[in-house]
Amino acid sequence: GKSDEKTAGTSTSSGDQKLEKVSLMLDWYPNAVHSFLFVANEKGYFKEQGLDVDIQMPADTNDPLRLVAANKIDMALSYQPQVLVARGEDIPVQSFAALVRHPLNQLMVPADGSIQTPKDLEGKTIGYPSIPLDEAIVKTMIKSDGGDADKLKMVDVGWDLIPAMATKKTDALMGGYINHEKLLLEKEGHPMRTINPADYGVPDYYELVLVGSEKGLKQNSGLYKKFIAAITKGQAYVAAHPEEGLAILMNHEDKTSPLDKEIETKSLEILLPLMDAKEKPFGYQDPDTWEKVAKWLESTNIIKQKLKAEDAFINF
Amino acid sequence: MNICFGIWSTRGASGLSNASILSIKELAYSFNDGKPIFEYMSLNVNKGEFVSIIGASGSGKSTLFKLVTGLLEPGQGEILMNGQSQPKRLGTVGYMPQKDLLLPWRTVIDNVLLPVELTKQNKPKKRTEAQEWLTRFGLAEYEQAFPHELSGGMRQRVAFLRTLMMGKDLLLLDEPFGALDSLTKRNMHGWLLGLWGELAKTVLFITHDLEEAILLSDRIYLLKGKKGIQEVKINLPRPRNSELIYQPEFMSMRKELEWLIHHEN
Amino acid sequence: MNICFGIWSTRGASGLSNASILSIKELAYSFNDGKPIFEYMSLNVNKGEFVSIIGASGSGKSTLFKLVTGLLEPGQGEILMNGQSQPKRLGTVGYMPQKDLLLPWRTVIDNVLLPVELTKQNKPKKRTEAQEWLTRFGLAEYEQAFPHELSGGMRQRVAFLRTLMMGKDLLLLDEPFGALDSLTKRNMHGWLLGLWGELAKTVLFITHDLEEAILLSDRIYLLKGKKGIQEVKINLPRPRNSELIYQPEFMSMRKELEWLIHHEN
Amino acid sequence: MKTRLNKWTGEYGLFLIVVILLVSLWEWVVRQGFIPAFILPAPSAIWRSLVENRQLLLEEHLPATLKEVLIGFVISVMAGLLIGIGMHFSRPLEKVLYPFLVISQTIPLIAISPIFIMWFGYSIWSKIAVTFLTAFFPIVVSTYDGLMSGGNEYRELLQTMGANRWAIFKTVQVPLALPSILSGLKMSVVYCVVGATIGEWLGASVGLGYFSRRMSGNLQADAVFAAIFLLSLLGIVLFLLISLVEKKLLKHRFRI
Amino acid sequence: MKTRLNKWTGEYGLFLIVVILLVSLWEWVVRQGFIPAFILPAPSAIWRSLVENRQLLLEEHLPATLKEVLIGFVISVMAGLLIGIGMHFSRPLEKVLYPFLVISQTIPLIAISPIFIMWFGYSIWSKIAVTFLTAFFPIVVSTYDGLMSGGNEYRELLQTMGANRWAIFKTVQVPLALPSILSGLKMSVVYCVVGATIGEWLGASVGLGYFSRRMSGNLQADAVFAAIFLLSLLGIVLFLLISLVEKKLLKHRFRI
Ligand SMILES: Nc1ncnc2c1ncn2[C@@H]1O[C@H](COP(=O)(O)OP(=O)(O)OP(=O)(O)O)[C@@H](O)[C@H]1O
Ligand SMILES: Nc1ncnc2c1ncn2[C@@H]1O[C@H](COP(=O)(O)OP(=O)(O)OP(=O)(O)O)[C@@H](O)[C@H]1O
Ligand SMILES: [Mg+2]
Ligand SMILES: [Mg+2]
Repeated sequence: GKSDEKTAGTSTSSGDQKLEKVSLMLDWYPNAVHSFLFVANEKGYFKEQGLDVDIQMPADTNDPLRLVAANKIDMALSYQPQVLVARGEDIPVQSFAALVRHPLNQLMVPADGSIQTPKDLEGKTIGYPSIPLDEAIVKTMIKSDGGDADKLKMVDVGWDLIPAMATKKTDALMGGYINHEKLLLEKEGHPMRTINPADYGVPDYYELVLVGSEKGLKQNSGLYKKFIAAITKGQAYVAAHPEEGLAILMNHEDKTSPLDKEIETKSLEILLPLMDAKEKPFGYQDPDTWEKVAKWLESTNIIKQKLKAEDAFINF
Repeated sequence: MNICFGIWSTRGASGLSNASILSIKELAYSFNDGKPIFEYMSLNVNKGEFVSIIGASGSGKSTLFKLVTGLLEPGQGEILMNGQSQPKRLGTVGYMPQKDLLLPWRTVIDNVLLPVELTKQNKPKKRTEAQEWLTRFGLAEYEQAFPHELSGGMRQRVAFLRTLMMGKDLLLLDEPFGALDSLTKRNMHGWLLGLWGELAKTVLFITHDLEEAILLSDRIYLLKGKKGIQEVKINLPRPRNSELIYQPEFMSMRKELEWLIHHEN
Repeated sequence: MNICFGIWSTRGASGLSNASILSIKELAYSFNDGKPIFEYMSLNVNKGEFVSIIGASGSGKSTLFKLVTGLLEPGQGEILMNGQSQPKRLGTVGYMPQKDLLLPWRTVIDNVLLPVELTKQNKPKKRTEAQEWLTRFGLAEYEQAFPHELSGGMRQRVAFLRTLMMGKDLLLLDEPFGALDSLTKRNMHGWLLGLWGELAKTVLFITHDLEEAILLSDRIYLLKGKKGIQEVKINLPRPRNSELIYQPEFMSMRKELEWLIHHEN
Repeated sequence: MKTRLNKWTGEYGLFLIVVILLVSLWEWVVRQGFIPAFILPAPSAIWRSLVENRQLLLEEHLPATLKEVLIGFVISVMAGLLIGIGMHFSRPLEKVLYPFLVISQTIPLIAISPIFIMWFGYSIWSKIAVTFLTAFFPIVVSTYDGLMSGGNEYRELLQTMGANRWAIFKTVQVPLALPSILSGLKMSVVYCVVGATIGEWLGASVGLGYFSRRMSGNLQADAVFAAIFLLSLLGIVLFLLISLVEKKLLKHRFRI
Repeated sequence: MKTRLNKWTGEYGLFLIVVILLVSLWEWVVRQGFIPAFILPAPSAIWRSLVENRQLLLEEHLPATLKEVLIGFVISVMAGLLIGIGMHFSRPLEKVLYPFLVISQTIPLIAISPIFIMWFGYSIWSKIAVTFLTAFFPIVVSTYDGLMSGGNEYRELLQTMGANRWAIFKTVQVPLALPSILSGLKMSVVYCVVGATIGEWLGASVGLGYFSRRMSGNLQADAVFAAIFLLSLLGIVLFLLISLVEKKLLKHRFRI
């Protein structure tokens, strides 16, 4: 109800032209990584493209993929490996932009602890949210570091990643983000060392991608192009004026659930370089990355059927 | 077997007609446990008659009433109302159960008006009527009381009144005055005897009080369980009044009845 | 005011002593609504006596029993047991309430054994005893029946038996035989009269049956609500038997009592 | 006025003392560091957060949740009573429905959240659907069981008065079932609060549940508990309201 | 034997027909693509997944969940009865406890799951704690309300027999409260299954809830629903068991 009214409000303020409604589902609740969306909204970049974007929050990190595939929403934020897993389960989704180009989900160990590289995890307990993908990442890391993945004890910590670590129930943590859990743990006095999976045999995957349904992307490509144009502008603005970009996000969120300014500032600092596509346009996806990630997922048995990696994405 | 006592009355005087309002033929019934309560029992009640039923505790008097009301279905035999076999008997007679069964969450007046409510009659009018009755039965003060605030006898009077409010022609009263003291009982008797002609009701009446039975009844049925049923005619002239019970004829009638009961069992 | 009837008996013969087992002094009580039920009521019951209480419906008989048992506390006045004021009276007398209050989820025998169970007595022995009583009261077949399978009179007998099983010396019986037919009632009377000497019990007995009251009692109290209480001595010789009721002395006694009741109210 | 105050103190004095003691203990435990504040914040911190966010909480989130709870409760009561009554009257219906009711309770809501969103979108109805699913079950069970609670003798009496099934139901069975039904309502109203919270987790943009989830992701435990405090308060107030209704309705019942 | 079969068919025949109809409809709807299979898989797919994972599900996860459910239920029943009885006997206790009970229900479990983990770690006890918290409330409410259900006249009778409070409680109040308590137990046992599922979500390495969450993370909807199917079945079986106990215990009650 509420968000509808808000978008309705913006559309009337534009007045003259008719806006195309677009629904977008976030991967999680709004945070620094989404600044560009709110900037694009606030600065009227969406409107310039004739779009009226309705931003939703999911119940579960997997809901966006399913709802996009079911054509209940137009686009969603998800993760590159998850897009491949979905396609492996015959869920017809495709990625059409890479937002965060490197893993945020990294192995975390106490900064003052004895664990330096993944193989030191042998015999240790690691907490993770019981997602098979996280399990595969850890195992690949240990293996590539020359350790024995079977000597590792993996504990499902449900949704309580931070308390599991903070109360020392586990020796390491998988499933936490360097721009969120790490910062929060630090703030609570538990500094963490992070180990990037990309450094230990896991392909350097895109953490955050924008997905649409195969059908939608084919039939309505114009819409997605317009959307990309708007967010490219949004991201450029955020990169140029991070403080103001963040302020727009914070301002939007203050209306319901204020964010922690300190954390989000640091988060954006971490994110901006990881979102930068350098010479390529914002959101560009490298077929090579897709290929590598698909291969790796097959090798770890997370995907059981052979996939054509190039079908999993589109570059506009 | 008919035993007739000394005094004969003309039938017309007590308002009797020969039309049968209730006629039970060769009735048999047994509860789930299989032991039969009745076997081939027959009886007949004519319009305007007052018939009492007496019998040992557990002989099946209350069960007979439940059969007549339609709460139970006879295993064998027929129950005819107004000469016709009526498959749906529920709701056709006024029944006062042995337990008062006042609804504990309703006031006295609301309990009394229950049948009126169920049959969707003109309630305000009936309410005034019920209030008059309550006064006559000595319960005027208790109109708004809840059943748990009443004494045993008061509860019984309320239950009796509730039965009257059903407005049926045939009343089945299961020990209606059992919990009343002699004085109150006398009043009720007096009221019953006095009003009898006017009301044009037929009453089937279970009691353990032989005097009461003789005083009020035209006939008495002695229920003897499986051994059958025996009819006793009471030919006292009407109008009767409660002074009757000290008369020698009455006494001897009572004695004979008592003898009958004791020696049949 | 004492009214003495024609026949005097020697007190000793009927097993009376002069020790008071229950003595009520200047009792007053009123329910929450404020209307007083008693005002300055006194009565006395000696050991071994059989005392009946009669009175109009709603005059406070059952309330009096509740006061004696300790379920209610008197507003004013004293209730002495064995000559002493006993603050905790609950559990000291055998009380049979006006409603039978059989526990519907217990069989007859388990209902009868309830007091035994509560006082943790030797149950197997008491069970045999209870079974004997059941047979004597004509309920042998119904030992394992549930209350809803019994007739009204049967329920009352079970409740009476339950009261006996409490094994108390002072019994308060609230209309114990109200729902019994005359024959069964006679049997119970016969049994009460015959066993009286042996049992060494004291009985306070509420009834509406004047004959019953005269037949069984040493004394009768007439409860007249706020107007006080009146004592009537019954000086019939003991042992008595139920044939007595047809004797002219008995008749006149009953008539006098009736007159007393009707004209005091 | 004085005596009413006294009565109130007598009734709730002990409760207040216990609450004050517990809250003090809690404050102390957290201050001493026995429990990290980000897991269980001190009452004082919760209070501060409550005051800080009061406008947001009281003017935005509380009304939104309250609306979901109330609509959800009304629907739960109506449907719960209807189903319970239906099952009482029709044995086949009972046989068919009961398993489905139990299934509806054992399915983890989060597993079917996409279905809700598919059907109801992000409107208030998806939250109300969750609220309903959480809260109607106790009403069904207690209505159905309450209606089974005997009263055969009263029923028979009314039958002899010519009452039909419906009249007997109204006049005898409902009053007899009332205590049980009210028990169910009391539970249900509490579960409505729970249901609305869960419903908001499954997708919302306003409401105390939404707020608490957002703050929880941010590790702002004090704000999370401020929202929980309001949720609990809402639950208690609604529970007490139903208890009050119960007391009124069952006033003359204690002698049955 | 024949008649028993007949009786069984009469009792459950309709249910089976409805189930078969509904399942067919469901299958058809999914096959036709009205609901995408990754949101609601077809019954046949669920069944296939169930057969495929039968060993894992039946030998590993089901027993683990069952254990949590049973231990949780036993504790809920004991504590629930005790609290309900305690509140019945002591008015101050009631005044103090009731608000806390309602609070315990309105706190979102997810918000206090870190506390459980702090206290119980990732052992079975954290799941049992969640199960308990979900399931004890209906027992408390129905026990407390059941014990309130009148019976004053019986109570008075027993008092005159010299019975103390405990004896009256045992002999009159418990039998009178039994229908209500059993209602509570029926609800509670279903909530135990829910509680165990939630408990496993909050951190576990075995159990049907764990399995369903994991499969959900892998977007394997059919496996998720296979686990849910077993959870529902577990709920129904336990519910029917309590109903059976109820029938036995209340056999002679229908005439009260
Ligand atoms: N719980 C109660 N609350 C208020 N008034 C009551 C209560 N119980 C009894 N009364 C009143 O007290 C009076 C005496 O009642 P009680 O039951 O003692 O009469 P009783 O002499 O036993 O009559 P009965 O012969 O009809 O049984 C009656 O007027 C009755 O309405
Ligand atoms: N529901 C029942 N199930 C089984 N047996 C029953 C049931 N109701 C009554 N009976 C039995 O039927 C017989 C007759 O009972 P009924 O109540 O008709 O007796 P009654 O003549 O009214 O006796 P009373 O004068 O004591 O009221 C009794 O033996 C009783 O045990
Ligand atoms: Mg009878
Ligand atoms: Mg009385």
